[in-house]
Amino acid sequence: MAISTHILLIIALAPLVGCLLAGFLARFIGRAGAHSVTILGVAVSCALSFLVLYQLTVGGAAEYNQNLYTWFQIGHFNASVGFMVDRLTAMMLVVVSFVSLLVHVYTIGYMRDDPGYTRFFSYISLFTFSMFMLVMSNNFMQLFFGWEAVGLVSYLLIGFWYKRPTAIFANLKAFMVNRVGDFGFLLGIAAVLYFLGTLDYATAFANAPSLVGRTLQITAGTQWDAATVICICLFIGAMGKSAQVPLHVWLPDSMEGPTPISALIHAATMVTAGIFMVSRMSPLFELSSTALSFVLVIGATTALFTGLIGIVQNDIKRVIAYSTLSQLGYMTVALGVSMYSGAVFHLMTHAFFKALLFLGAGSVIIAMHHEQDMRYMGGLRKYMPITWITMWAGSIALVAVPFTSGFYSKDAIIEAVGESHRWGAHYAYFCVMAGVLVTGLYTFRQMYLTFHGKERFTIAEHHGHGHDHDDHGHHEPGVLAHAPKESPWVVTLPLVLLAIPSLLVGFFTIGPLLFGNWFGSAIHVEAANDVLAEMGAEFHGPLAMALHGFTQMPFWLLLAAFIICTYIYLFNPAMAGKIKAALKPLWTVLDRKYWVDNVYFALFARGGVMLGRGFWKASEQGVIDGAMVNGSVGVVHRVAAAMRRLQSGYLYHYAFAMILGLILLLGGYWLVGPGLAGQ
Amino acid sequence: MPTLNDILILLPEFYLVAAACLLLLLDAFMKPAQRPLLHWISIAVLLVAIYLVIAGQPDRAVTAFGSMFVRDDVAEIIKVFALGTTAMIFVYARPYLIDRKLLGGEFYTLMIFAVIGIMLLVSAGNLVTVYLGLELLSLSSYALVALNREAKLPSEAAIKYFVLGALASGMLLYGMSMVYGASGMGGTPTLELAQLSHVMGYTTAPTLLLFGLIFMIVGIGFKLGAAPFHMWIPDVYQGAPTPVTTFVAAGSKLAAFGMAYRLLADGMGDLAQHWQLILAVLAVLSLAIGNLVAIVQTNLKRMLAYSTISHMGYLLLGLSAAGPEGYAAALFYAICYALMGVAAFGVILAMSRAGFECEEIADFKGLARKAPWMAFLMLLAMFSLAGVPPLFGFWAKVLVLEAAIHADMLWLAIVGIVFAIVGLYYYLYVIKVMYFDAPEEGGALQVQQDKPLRLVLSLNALSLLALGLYWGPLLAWCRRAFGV
Amino acid sequence: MFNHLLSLLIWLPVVGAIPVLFAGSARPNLARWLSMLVAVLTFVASLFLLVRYNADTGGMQLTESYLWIASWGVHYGLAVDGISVALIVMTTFVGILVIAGAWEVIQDKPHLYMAAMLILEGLLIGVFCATDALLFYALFEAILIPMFILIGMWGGPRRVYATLKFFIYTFFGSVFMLIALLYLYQKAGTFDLATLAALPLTFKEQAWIFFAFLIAFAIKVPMVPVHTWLPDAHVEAPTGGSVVLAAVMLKVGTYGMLRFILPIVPDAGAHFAWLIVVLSLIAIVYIGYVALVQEDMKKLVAYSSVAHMGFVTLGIFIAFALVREQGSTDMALLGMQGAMVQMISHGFVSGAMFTCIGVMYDRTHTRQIKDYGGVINVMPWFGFFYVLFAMANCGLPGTSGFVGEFMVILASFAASPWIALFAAFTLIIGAAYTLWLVKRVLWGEITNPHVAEMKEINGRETFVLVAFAAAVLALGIWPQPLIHLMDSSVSQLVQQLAIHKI
Amino acid sequence: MISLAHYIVLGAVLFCIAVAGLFINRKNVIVLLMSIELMLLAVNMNFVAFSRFLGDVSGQVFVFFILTVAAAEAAIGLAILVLLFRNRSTINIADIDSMKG
Repeated sequence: MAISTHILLIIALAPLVGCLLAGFLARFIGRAGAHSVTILGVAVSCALSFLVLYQLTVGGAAEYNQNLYTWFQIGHFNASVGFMVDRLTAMMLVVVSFVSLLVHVYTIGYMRDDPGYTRFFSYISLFTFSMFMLVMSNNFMQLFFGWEAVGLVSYLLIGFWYKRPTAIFANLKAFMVNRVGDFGFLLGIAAVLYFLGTLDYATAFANAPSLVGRTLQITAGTQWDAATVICICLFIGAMGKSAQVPLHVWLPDSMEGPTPISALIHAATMVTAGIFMVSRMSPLFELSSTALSFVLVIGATTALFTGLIGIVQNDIKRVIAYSTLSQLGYMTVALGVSMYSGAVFHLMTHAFFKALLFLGAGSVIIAMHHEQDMRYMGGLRKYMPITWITMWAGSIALVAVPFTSGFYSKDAIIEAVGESHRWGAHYAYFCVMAGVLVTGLYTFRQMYLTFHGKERFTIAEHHGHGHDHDDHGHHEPGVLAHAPKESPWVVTLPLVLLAIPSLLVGFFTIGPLLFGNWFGSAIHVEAANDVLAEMGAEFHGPLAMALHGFTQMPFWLLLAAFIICTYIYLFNPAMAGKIKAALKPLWTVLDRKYWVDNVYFALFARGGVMLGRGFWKASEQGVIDGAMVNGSVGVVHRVAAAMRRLQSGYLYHYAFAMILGLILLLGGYWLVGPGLAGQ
Repeated sequence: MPTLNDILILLPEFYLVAAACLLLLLDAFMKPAQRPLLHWISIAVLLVAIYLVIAGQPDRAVTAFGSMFVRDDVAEIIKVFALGTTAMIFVYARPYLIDRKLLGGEFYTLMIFAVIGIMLLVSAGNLVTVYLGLELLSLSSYALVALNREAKLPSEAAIKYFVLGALASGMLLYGMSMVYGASGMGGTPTLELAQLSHVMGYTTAPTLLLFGLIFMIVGIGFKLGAAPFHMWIPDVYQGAPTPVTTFVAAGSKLAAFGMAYRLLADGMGDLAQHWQLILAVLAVLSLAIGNLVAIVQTNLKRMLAYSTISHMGYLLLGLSAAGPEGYAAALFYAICYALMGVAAFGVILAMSRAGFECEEIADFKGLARKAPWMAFLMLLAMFSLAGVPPLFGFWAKVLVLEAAIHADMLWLAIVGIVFAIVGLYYYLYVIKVMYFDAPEEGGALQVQQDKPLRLVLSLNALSLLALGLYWGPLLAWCRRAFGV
Repeated sequence: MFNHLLSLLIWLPVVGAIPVLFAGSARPNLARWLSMLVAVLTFVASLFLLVRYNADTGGMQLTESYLWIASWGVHYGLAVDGISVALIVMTTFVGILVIAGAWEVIQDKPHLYMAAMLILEGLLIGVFCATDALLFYALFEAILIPMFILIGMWGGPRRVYATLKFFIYTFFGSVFMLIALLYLYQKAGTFDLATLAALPLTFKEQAWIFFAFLIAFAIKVPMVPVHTWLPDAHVEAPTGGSVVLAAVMLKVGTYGMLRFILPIVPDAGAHFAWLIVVLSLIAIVYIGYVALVQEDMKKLVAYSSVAHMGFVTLGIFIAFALVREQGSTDMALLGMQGAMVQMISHGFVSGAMFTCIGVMYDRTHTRQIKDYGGVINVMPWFGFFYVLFAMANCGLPGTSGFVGEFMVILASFAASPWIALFAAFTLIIGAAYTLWLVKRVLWGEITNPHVAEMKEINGRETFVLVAFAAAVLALGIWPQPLIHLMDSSVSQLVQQLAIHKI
Repeated sequence: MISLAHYIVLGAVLFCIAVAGLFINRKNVIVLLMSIELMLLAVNMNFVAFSRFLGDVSGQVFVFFILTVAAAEAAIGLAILVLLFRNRSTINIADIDSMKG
């Protein structure tokens, strides 16, 4: 049974159709029409994605790799638009379409009163389309198309509330930082074309071994290994999209967008595109252990240091955002130790529980009338039990309590790093291990601050002028117009539906995904790098692994975090302030996010503008236009003004000029002429 | 003894002399009310003369009165265009003359005598004929410049023109006397141009000959208005009545080319390598002075005067190539310049009225709104003068530049083209004033309602476009005249 | 009719301008409809060109040649190859849009405006199909006249400075080319481009001629550091003038490079290719920074045009390095094709950007960025187009802006990773200046009461913007038809690069 | 014996005096007219001398023409002078500078 092109086309295009209908015909189909068509489109895609997954895994269908049309054909180079669907793709399709579908549904509730309702649906459908194009691509060009297209939608969605100065600052920043990554990515693609002569995945991967021994001269005398150059360049792209240090700065700010897209784009799907891409490029990355070490170190740094920032955040979404950064770091670490399937596995579990956490946070935010500051929350569990329970489900998955999905994926990564001998693995091991503690700290802190303890908000008696939660954040902090209440079913249903895989999917899939070579040829690992093979020898099923997990270091760290947080936030709330005061310098460092934002802003934004202004004033206006262009005009004018004085108006001057002319001709001829005459 | 054949060869000239005398008589005996009739008669006279020139043109060059007079294709072309532009000037000048009460026999007869001077000059086969033609032209021109006896500037212009012109012809004559003397040293003394061209081969006093040449070049340079013998041009252009300025710009430049060609190519052909460089120097000076000083002018006539100087620089570019192609290019340039100049001054004439000369550039403010058609014609003239394709002036420039390059004077061509850029500015400035500036409040711009003027002026300016699109036959004619 | 299709394309708008002129300012609507009719007819004629041109065989087709000036052997010679066809169709397409765009915007002497536009269009088409160097030159220069009038009459407050600067600057460059052409005429006795291409020249001659050509075309493109006329001209020009200037006229410079520098002085071109490459990279990076700090929207887009044209010159001259030093024809083709696609794409994108700015200008009469903010609140549909074109301007895949840049960057990597590095920097700086502009103009709260009064785009404006958007997206999603159209012609050009003349 | 050279030198001297008179004189226009006449006489001197010593009459014929034209020239010159005086009440050369630049 082969995968039908039509099905793939429908998967990709159904959301696009939804997007166009909702976007352009909103006036005719109305709000209900807009959400209906987009949900229908994504639902169709989702169902077909499951079908494709089914065909590939159970139905035994062959991998699909076909071009749809030629994008350009120049000389021997060909760039096409086409699909490549193997198990990796299929898994991504399922994750993306499933989360997207739930987010669509959730949005009905979340955005109910927003004037940009139809626009929002149009955007998220467009995003879904772009993401499908990214994951289904069978070549680098189309990958780049999807890559940038999701960036565009991200830009539009972060700035969805375009009146907010912070939002439009954040979306510009996100796009710019992503562009820095894309800059590297594009160079990587150029290098692929240069060395491998093709943009097509299959051909490129088949030719990949030819890279061995080839070098690129970067400066006189330095030869760089071709594979290393390609992979580092490509990975820079991944660093942008997957928000790895030092290109991580955009992701926390992207929380300015509405919560559904934080869940969909900035947690579950788009930000994992980098992870997906590196996994897809595994045949190339396997050729360069230098590049993989680079990946490893970057990932490890991200995993630990961004997590630390999460501890000091007060904005409920920002905590989750830093958590996302940290988890992306884990995935990257997995890539760095050649455990691509582990990275993708964590990508999948993370997609579920992180989407869940974001949507849960969104539910809280609805209840809190768009108050996001946890300092004004507390004790919400009694108002919104479903949200509370599902959030806890997501949280234990995030902190990797054994048996949850998060446990299987994250613990496998930690273990793999421990097994790895790659340069930087020791550092990475420390980071991922410390990260467990950090994850526990910010997660439990967040849960306690939000749902437990005392209520730190008051409910206003009088609320004369409207009580819709449209006037975002305009009210006094900590004062609610009316009591928080559980969100409607369109909001809670997705929470429940996400809680299930968050808890369970890992248990059922770890076997085949990590140790069963489920991905097949989609992921290529050199035998020497295959940490999973070593681990596989000790793997005795998920149950055993979970039980074993209780005895391991990560679990103890987690327990420590749980105890600390429980003590501080449930029993001794004043303690938090004391610790903060005691560790003031450290707290400042984290609160200021290591000053990375400030440095970037000063260096690149301010610096760029200053450089531009310098060019503009000094070079453009000063030298080129001032001195060269207008200067020469000025010289001509001055010479002309001087020369006109020769025309004095006096007859005797005129006569004299003629006679002088005559004399000069005679004299000049006297000097030069004989030479001429001699010719 | 003169034969009938000699007279036939000179028929257009004789006819014109007779006609001019007749006009004088008519003027004397006409009642004032009938005077305007003179206008039409004069135009008819010129048209008939053109017919005579063309119809009587022999197949190959012929001489008359010994070798005093040459009738060849070069002379024919110059004569046709000199007569033609003069006829156009007559048409353009009528409202101007009527407004200033100058319409009368003087203007027409003097103009016709001046044209006769041109015709003699360009057909000269002998130094005497050159001199006589030149003086006939010059003396008529002096008188014409002072035509408006009431105004102040014309008399000043006339005296300057007269004194400097006399100085120039004195130098020319002095040069001629030296050449005459040199021709006698070691051979038979002669005044015939055809004979003079061999003098270098035998003379025992080559320095005398070469000094004579330089003195003669001063005379030619003066007539052309090439720097540094250009000083009269701005003052005369500005001071003379506009129709006369037009004539000085158009007809007498054609004549100057003819004179240069006769004296240098016909008479001093053997010395080409000597005068080539001198002309090149004059060309560079003219280009520089003309283009630069024109930039700072505010009076349009004066600006066009400097522009003339620069154009004579281009003409000299062609002449200094010292070959048939170069002469053809220079003749082509002279014709082109005559047409452009007549058109530009024609617009000034069409816009001026009694008490309003319309010669300041600022007077043209907002012309495109007040009189769009006139503005358009002026635009054509200006772009043509500036040498912007597809207008006629561009091709003329291309031809002289090509001639210079052909004569291995690439540097000269580059100098020429660089100054074309400088020159662009002031032509564009005129267009700017006409098109981009708002008309002055209560401004007095209005067009003369004279129909023939408008018609001929339109044709004149449009011909710059038409010839720009298809200039092949004219070039072919010019080249054939020089046997290319 | 098909035998004289090219003549028809040139003369239809030029001659069509005459009745438009005679419609006069008294009957502005007649002038508008007449000019629209002419523009549409020209566009339709250019579609015939698309049909008649055989892209598979390539080479010069639809040749017309008549002896124009017999004594000089100058021909009225016209012919097109794929590149010309693409540029001509773009020209006629943009031609309709500028007429539509000016419809009721130009109230002062609309007949003259429309006529100037039509004449300009005809001359530009002529430039793209002239096969005689002198004819090319004449048309190349003649373009200046209508543009001079357009900027000077309907321009902004400093229009006189801008238009004089524009005219003299560009004239300055081209005169040296004239000298070079006359020199070549001395050697070859003809101005026929094909003959000149076969003319053997010493390296010294080639070098001089190369620089003479270069200065002419570099100013037109414009390349750094002779680009400063462009921002001024753009800022002061009326919207339609800006659109034509950016969309079509700049292409004349790069087109000239293809027709003159490449075939006539290939060795000098190869020898000095590094210079052009460096200048192109400076255009991309340095101009990007300059664009970043512009306070006038039009100036910003004008500078971005300079940067984008840098890709065209980069693509063309990188091909020299690739063919001569690496022998990599495929990569050279990629670079050259990229340059060609970029030419077409930039035509649409910059035209659209200027149209957008014009739409805003018509409502508020200011181009200062600081006077805007929150435009999306009152003009959501306009905002949609604006974002679309902004994205195309920063080279988002799926829009035409991406295709050319992508190809050129890929090709330049083969020449040197450093070139690719600097070229790819456009991804960052291009996004920075474009999106910062979008941020300040489109997003945010309305702070200026004039912005609050802005009306949503009307049907006519929507038509223009939709047409541009369709072109931008079509090229971005499926560039192959365009590439196929030009492929054989570009291949021939690349083959010529390899021929040594010395 | 007076040789050709003597005549030529005399002609040259006369010519130089005439030319000098043209630009050294800053007072009176009449002097300019006289200088012009003198210049023509210098030319005539040359022509006659050459004609006589080289044995060719055409030079002397030329002189007759020059004399005739000089008369006409003087007439026109004086007419312009009269006109100038009538318009400006001065014939001082230094005052005739209303057009310049």
